[in-house]
Amino acid sequence: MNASSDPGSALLEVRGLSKSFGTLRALQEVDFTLRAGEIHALLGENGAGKSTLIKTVTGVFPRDTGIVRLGGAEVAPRSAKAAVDAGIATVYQEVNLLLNLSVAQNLYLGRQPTRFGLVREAEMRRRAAELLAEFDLHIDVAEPLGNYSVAVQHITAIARAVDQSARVLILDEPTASLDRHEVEILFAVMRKLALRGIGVIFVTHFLDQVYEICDRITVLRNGRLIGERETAELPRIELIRMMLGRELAGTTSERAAAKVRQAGEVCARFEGYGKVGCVAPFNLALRRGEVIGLAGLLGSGRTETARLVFGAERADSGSATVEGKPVRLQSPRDAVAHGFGYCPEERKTEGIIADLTVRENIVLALQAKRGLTKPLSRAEQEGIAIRFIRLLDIRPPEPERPIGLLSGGNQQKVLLARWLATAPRLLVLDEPTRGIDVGAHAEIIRLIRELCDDGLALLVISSELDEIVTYSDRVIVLRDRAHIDELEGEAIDVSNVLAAIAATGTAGAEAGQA
Amino acid sequence: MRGLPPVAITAMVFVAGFALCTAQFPNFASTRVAANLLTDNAFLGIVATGMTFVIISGGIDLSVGSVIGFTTVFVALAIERLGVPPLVAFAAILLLCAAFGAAMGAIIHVFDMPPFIVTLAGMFLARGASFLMSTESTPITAPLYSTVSDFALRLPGGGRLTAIALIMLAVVAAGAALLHFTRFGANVYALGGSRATTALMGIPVGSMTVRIYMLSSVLAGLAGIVFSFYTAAGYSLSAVGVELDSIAAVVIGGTLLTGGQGSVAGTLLGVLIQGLIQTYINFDGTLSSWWTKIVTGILLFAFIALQQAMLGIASRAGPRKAGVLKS
Amino acid sequence: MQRLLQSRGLAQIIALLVILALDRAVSPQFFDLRMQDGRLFGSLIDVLNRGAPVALLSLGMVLVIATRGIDLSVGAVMAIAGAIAASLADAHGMPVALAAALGAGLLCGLWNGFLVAVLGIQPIVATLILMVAGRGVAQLITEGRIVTFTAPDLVWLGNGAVLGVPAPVAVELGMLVITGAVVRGSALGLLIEATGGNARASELAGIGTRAMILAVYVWCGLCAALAGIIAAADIMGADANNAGLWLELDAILAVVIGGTSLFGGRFSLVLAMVGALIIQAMNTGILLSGYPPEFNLLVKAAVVLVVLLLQSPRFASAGAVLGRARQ
Amino acid sequence: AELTVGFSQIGSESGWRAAETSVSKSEAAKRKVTLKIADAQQKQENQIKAIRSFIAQGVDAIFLAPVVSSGWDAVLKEAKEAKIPVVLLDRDIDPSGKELYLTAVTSDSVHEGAVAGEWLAKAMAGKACNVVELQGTVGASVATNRKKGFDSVVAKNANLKVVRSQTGDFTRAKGKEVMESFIKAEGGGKTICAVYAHNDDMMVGAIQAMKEAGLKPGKDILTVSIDAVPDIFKAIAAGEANATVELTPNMAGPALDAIMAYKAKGTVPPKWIQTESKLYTAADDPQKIYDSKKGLGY
Ligand SMILES: Nc1ncnc2c1ncn2[C@@H]1O[C@H](COP(=O)(O)OP(=O)(O)OP(=O)(O)O)[C@@H](O)[C@H]1O
Ligand SMILES: Nc1ncnc2c1ncn2[C@@H]1O[C@H](COP(=O)(O)OP(=O)(O)OP(=O)(O)O)[C@@H](O)[C@H]1O
Ligand SMILES: [Mg+2]
Ligand SMILES: [Mg+2]
Repeated sequence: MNASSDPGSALLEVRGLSKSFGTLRALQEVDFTLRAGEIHALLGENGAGKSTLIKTVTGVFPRDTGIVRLGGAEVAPRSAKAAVDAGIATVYQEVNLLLNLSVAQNLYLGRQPTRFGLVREAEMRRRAAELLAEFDLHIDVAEPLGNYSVAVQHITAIARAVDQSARVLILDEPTASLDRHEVEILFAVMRKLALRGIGVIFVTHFLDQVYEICDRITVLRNGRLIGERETAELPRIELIRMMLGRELAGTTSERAAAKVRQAGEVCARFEGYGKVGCVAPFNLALRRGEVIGLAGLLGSGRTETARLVFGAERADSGSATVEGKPVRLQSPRDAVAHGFGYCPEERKTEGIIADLTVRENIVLALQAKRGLTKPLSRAEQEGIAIRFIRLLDIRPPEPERPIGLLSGGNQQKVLLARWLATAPRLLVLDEPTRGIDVGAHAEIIRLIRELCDDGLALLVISSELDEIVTYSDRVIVLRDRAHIDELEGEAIDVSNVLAAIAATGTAGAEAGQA
Repeated sequence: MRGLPPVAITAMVFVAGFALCTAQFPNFASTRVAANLLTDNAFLGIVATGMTFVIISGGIDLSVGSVIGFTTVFVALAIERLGVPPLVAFAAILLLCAAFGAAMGAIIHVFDMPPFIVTLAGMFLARGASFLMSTESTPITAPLYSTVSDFALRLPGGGRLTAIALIMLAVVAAGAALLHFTRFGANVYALGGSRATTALMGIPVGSMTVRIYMLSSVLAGLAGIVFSFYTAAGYSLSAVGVELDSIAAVVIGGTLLTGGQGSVAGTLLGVLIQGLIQTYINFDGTLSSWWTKIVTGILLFAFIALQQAMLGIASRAGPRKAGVLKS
Repeated sequence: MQRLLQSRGLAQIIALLVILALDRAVSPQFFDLRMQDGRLFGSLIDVLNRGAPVALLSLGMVLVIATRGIDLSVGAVMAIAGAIAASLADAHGMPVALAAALGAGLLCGLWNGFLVAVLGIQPIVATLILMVAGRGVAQLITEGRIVTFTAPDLVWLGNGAVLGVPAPVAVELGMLVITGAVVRGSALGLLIEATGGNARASELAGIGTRAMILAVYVWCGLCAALAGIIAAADIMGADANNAGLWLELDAILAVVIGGTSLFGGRFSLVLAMVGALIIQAMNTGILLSGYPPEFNLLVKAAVVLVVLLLQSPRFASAGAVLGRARQ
Repeated sequence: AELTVGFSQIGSESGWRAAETSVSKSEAAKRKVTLKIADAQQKQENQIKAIRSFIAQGVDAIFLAPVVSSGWDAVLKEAKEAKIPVVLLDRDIDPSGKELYLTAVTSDSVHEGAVAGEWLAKAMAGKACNVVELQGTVGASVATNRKKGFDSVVAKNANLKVVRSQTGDFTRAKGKEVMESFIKAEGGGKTICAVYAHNDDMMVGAIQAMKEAGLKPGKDILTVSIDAVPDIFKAIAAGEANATVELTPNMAGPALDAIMAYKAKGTVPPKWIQTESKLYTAADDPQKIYDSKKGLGY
């Protein structure tokens, strides 16, 4: 088990690393060894301490105890910059780069090519375009990064780190918002770097990806090291047991259609609904107890569809009815009043309110729905919060913790709880399982099923086709900001969805980047 | 380029305003008025340039007005009472200002305190220190002063492009180059985008913060020197409230107070728009003290509303960026 | 939560006690109290009494700041309300004067809220407009004079007493209770904190963020109007030129000393009040000390910095941070 | 031909200033002169801007009420080059600028302070007296000068002693607040024998503070202040104040006369037209003065 018994190849060694946040012991005596030229998976449940380990190693957080050796010499970087200077490049989990700067500036910030102290803008752009081309991304690098989708932003962050990585490259959940094609490209780049002798640490919740690319695996649980194994020698079931500390009940990837639900009546209907420059007019009927999946490439208009349905964008054509009555959805407030809910895709900027506690985040939508004059008492709030913390297994189970201090996966669960607390009739979930660990992933999918059984209508967006196929009763396929196809019942499977997406031939990834 | 559309809009607003003034007062459109606009607002243009950096980086500097006041008193006393050669006095005060700004930046960064409050304390401190030096207005009689104030490029039509106007234009040009074409400038924008992210990207946030406030204070000191040329005196109460004027100029110039966006050219336009409003009121000459305030407010509102409306139209005409929520 | 609140306010309470102790040191009779014409009399009462306008302002300001806004116009609104109350008091009686003054405050708040929430203008510029124009409006009402009045019930608001407690102090405490009841007794507090914490997310959670923003500016206008009425009642006259001049900065300072971040989110009404008291205790101490007035600003700067440094979470680890010379 | 005069006024920081503005307007109207008033909101830079814009507009003469004494040389030189005569109102500027203006219609604020001090010295007639002083805005030249004038008298009279001196910013509210703390600091006001305020507004506030502390202003504590605004006459009439030194708001009248004579006949006026600094006490029928001053825009 002690990999450092082969000292010649140990590139990055972490010994006895501990880190506490107040009373919370996020890391306890963790050891970790990265060899030169390997791709090493760092796995664990949400909140296991993966991101904390990374940030403590790179000096973003000061460590409590422990040592870090890089190539045999002890290092103690005190800031992200010092880590980069030492040869450790990192894509942090929550990093979105700087949306106000151009793509090129983001790639070269702090190391722009200069002449006489002036930045050589043209040269920088040329290099940026070349660098991104390696990732099969052909965009105008002079545009502000904020004009591009999350996927593009993530690739940019990765490209920057790859370009900087001298000895070690750390990627904290880089694939959470990438589609298959982009993941392929990323993996190719990672392999190339590993061949050059660079050590890569890879954090993900996609176990398939772990088995596809990683040489070895280190598992954390509750801030402790559980074990370090060769990937080839670790069966998947065993890995999951290491991560969760228990068996995972049932698997998630089989189609649940076996149990055919009878769809209820229509609870919300959209006719010719659309907005110029956003999504072409579409017809959509949502029935009680039915899950509708939206599938498509990045940028195909799924998020826009969700936002239109929820009133976050105002439709300029078509009509909407709820329970048969025509309604106007001018704002999210209207939508909430009609019993809609929406978990947005960008958790940090559009979902959580970082300073507020888990309790307050959970009751927020319910309170907004009830109105100002009917405040939930403290006891009611606590009751609701505790109920959902239990139901969704939010960790740590402390309602008074600011949500910003929770791990990403747990934040996602709190957002789900926020809407469940309003007992909605229609729930729109945009990438609900992004960044969520296997255990929680299974739970969320189980929840989605249960919610439907209780008569909720669901509209779910996910880039994971397996997942969509698993729970959807109907799948709507989008391309180029229009609804182009609809699959139902037995017709729903991954290859059919893929075929529909690619219906007019080679649209492929290029469509997403157009 | 970054920030260009708002600047173009601000420029159009300025031109429209100037045209309206000319329509009402025929001798408004003269080189004299135009040159006065530059000379009279020279010190404001210089501080506002520094303020642009601070605001784009997501901060604010309330101390600049007091620093100008302090500088005028310091320079006047050094030259008149102590007999220090003017240029030496200038060097000394600029160093002092640099240290002052660096201290504010360091406190902001190290103790993680809001810039608004730290620089507010700086404002009290600088003003208090100038009271301690002298509460009386001290005239400066050094020959350099009369040479500088006599120097001017004569323009056809009676306008005089004075030395201090030229200094201001040079500072604005240098500021624009620094902001838009150097690593330092890119880091300033980055800080305004997000401090935390900038730190994670390996930019030394602390030293950047120190340098930004240092720049602002040094430019305030330079503005103080220019102010002392303008009045040939040092006075502890000079430039009261200039911090608000310069913040307003920066913001009217299209820079977001939340940071991350803006330009020096816009700031210059913001300064000129404010100067235009004042000149208009002076030309009118019938306004009582209170109507002066009210009309200034109304014109400020008119400019901002016009700008807001044009920005709205511009963004509606342009391609819609998906997923961007208006807020 | 109970524990959290207490520990949150600890720094402020300690700062207040330390400043009161310093006051005692410069003025031995600081804690002496006696009754005078049915009214408590002593320096401690002065602190509460003189602090009333800023305390009232900070009650409104804290809500505005909690939504990530700022209101620079409160001083001007004070002047307007005072001017209206004073000009109507003798002719139309107290109820009309009071209603008109408060109504004006409400309108001012509505205007600010409209600019910020509906037109989307940045709060600092939006309220700068009223800061400039509002004082003009107030002077227009009084025509630059100090308008005096004798209506006894209005005068009572400044000089009267309730059970020995000076009326301004009673109003101040009453407003604290009312604001607390409105904000914490309804869901307003939570929704304001959410809006300030993340406006986009709050809107998507179904909160009418515009209505929230409008509401806080209106409340801020009301509080400012009340402060203006008390300031006028205190001197039995409306001094439109000077009433509330620069008090916006004191109010913002009080809010920040009270631990509310200028970046919005969590707020505390009580601690904002404590912040106002800290400022006034300092001012009263300066007046009692007998130092020449040239020192006032220096003392103020030092106290502000020290109080805020003590609160800084980084202060404890400052030594370590400095030692490591973090970037 | 009709004259156009540009008047760079300081602002409207006090009732006295408002009165000066409105008196100037009526004096100009009386003489059929067009008066363009630019209000500088208490800022020197705005006054300079205003003068420059008057030059650009080509007015016939410029009145300047300088907010400070220094810093006018450059802009006045421009006016001289443009051949526009300048008259200073209510305050003088540094001697270096003597050549640059036609005449100055001013009172002497050092003298005002001295008049106030002499009244107090006479009233005390050698008895020991602890004086508290309410200063104007720190740094304002009027405040500095009125302090200087008063201090010169105190220096000559060993029985007078200024025990406390703090700024009241020329306002009623601050005057009251500062007086409150003076009373507390001086044993409930028992050791104070007189208050000197740099303007009447602060004194009106101080009188309220004394009354609220159970003291009798005008009797327990003597008062002397400067400006002679109407409200202080009300207090004098009520026996709550003792003396005030007048600063006349009519500076523009003599200035206009001088300019019109200069324009019409080329008569060069004397370099300094000093206005009177008259002392008023209860002996001067304060009620009547109050009534006559009420309508002047104070
Ligand atoms: N800055 C912080 N302050 C306090 N607690 C923190 C902080 N950052 C993380 N934590 C806590 O430390 C624990 C570990 O979090 P970490 O982000 O390392 O988890 P993770 O393994 O990366 O999870 P995920 O897969 O969801 O990203 C969590 O319980 C989290 O709440
Ligand atoms: N690869 C890409 N290259 C360039 N632009 C892209 C790319 N992907 C998306 N975009 C742009 O980003 C914007 C946002 O797309 P958005 O993410 O909202 O679409 P989506 O269909 O919801 O996809 P997803 O939810 O999977 O991210 C779109 O305007 C699109 O044009
Ligand atoms: Mg993580
Ligand atoms: Mg999307």
